[in-house]
Amino acid sequence: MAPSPENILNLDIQVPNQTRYLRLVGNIAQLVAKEIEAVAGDRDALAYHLNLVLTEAVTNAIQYGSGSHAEGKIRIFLSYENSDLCVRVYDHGAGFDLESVSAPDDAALSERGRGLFFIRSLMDTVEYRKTECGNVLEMKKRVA
Amino acid sequence: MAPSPENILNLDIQVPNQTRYLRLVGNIAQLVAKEIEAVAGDRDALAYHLNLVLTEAVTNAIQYGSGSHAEGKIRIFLSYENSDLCVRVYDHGAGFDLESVSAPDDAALSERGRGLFFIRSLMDTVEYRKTECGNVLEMKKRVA
Amino acid sequence: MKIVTERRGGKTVLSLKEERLDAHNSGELKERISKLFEEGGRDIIVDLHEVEFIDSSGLGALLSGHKNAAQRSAGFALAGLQPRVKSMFELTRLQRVFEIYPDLCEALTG
Amino acid sequence: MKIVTERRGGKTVLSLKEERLDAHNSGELKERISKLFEEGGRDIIVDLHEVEFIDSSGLGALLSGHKNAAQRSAGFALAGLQPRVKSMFELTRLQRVFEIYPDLCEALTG
Ligand SMILES: Nc1ncnc2c1ncn2[C@@H]1O[C@H](COP(=O)(O)OP(=O)(O)O)[C@@H](O)[C@H]1O
Ligand SMILES: Nc1ncnc2c1ncn2[C@@H]1O[C@H](COP(=O)(O)OP(=O)(O)O)[C@@H](O)[C@H]1O
Repeated sequence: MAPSPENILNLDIQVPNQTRYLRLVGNIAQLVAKEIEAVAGDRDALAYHLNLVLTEAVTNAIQYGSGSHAEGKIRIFLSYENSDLCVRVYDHGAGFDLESVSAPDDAALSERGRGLFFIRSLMDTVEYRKTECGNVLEMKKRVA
Repeated sequence: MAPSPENILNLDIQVPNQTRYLRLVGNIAQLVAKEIEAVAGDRDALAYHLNLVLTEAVTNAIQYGSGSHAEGKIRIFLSYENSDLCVRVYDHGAGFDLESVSAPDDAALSERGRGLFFIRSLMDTVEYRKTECGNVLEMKKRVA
Repeated sequence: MKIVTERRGGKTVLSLKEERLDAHNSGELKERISKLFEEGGRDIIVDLHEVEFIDSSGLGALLSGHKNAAQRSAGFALAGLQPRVKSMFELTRLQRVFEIYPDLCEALTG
Repeated sequence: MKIVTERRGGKTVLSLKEERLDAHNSGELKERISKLFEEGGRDIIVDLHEVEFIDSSGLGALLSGHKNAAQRSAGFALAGLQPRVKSMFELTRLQRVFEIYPDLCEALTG
């Protein structure tokens, strides 16, 4: 199908870099997922997954990404266009090499390291790069 | 209290100009209200009121404000800073004179004309003006 | 919009199965009510107990039903308003206009 | 975070009264569990039936309890996982690590 303007949603959100706002951000993502027309599969599953992915990415931005440019805020960008979901979470920390982060070792029972695992498992593509607005973790998923 | 960055929330939302997105926009406003720290009074009442105000303003933008610049989208801006809530809804129609809209006549039992009445009753200040980004209905409320 | 229509005790009950009554579905509600009157409906009760949110267009749709009933000297009542929904009737002073019952049971016997 | 702690049938039950278990409250849960073990707790059940959402930090807090119990040869079980919450254990293969019961009743007798 050709892109139609009816299918375009954009959200640009800024919240304080505090974990108490994770719920707000996650729940907004959940509402968006529930409103998406095209979802062929389980709409509630997508809602949970998007909530989780945003929660994990924003948690990382709060924990590792609050450098001097942070001004105490986290910026999140969420868009849906023609069946493509795109989520971006910005941070102002030192950055990291996404490719070098491997899946958690099942045997080790580590208490950490499952955030990016969830993100990679639930989204189609994940990228991390430096931009003029800070580092950005970009996560995409086709939901048609 | 002095403004603290911890209290700053910003949401910039674009949705298709269709009534089916009223629920999404209203529910997002409701989530924001529930997350606001400073609410002294009834947090659930504020959540309903903010949901209603956004619903009414976006309905008007869809019904009266879809001019040639509209591109089929409605833009909503929501911010909370230092106990001040500010909501802006943009439209691209011919505009109107807000001051000339009077309260509904109780005796007439008109089916219309209660949208701006709700907005005025539930917010502290309401303004409508032309800007470079289109007409904007700006509604403010102090929630401390 | 999801509406369940039933005959109960000689009256027609419309139960709204929606959390929101807003400009997206109020037009349809208005049509449904007006069609019932056209088809000879004499006593209509709208059960709102599942409705958590109502806006000005929702109030407008219900007012349309009220006026329609008045013209035909028919009955039109509302039942099961949640507190927040009720407060919107109060703010617009429409609680004095409508026949409002706490719940469907009282609307059927009242 | 809201947690109700009770002794039942010789075990300690922690009922989480939160819809979300995420980085905002998982640190506190971890502390609470670890304190219970320090105070001599032998059999801990975490009742998750009100939890609708869990993230990786929530799983981490529970894993910390599990490892703590293993070190002390104490019991540590989970009960009442909602389907979505359960699927997060499955995705991370942690359902094989934890002792998981459908509900609190089975956890107490199991
Ligand atoms: N925004 C970020 N900035 C810097 N480092 C990050 C960022 N996000 C993730 N990381 C790094 O990747 C690692 C794995 O992240 P994750 O899978 O979310 O698990 P956890 O945060 O529990 O360690 C982190 O420990 C951290 O070193
Ligand atoms: N964004 C807008 N652009 C143009 N006219 C508007 C706009 N918003 C409101 N109006 C005008 O103000 C009137 C009153 O609006 P409102 O109180 O919301 O009631 P209703 O939309 O039911 O008529 C409308 O009938 C319309 O003429």
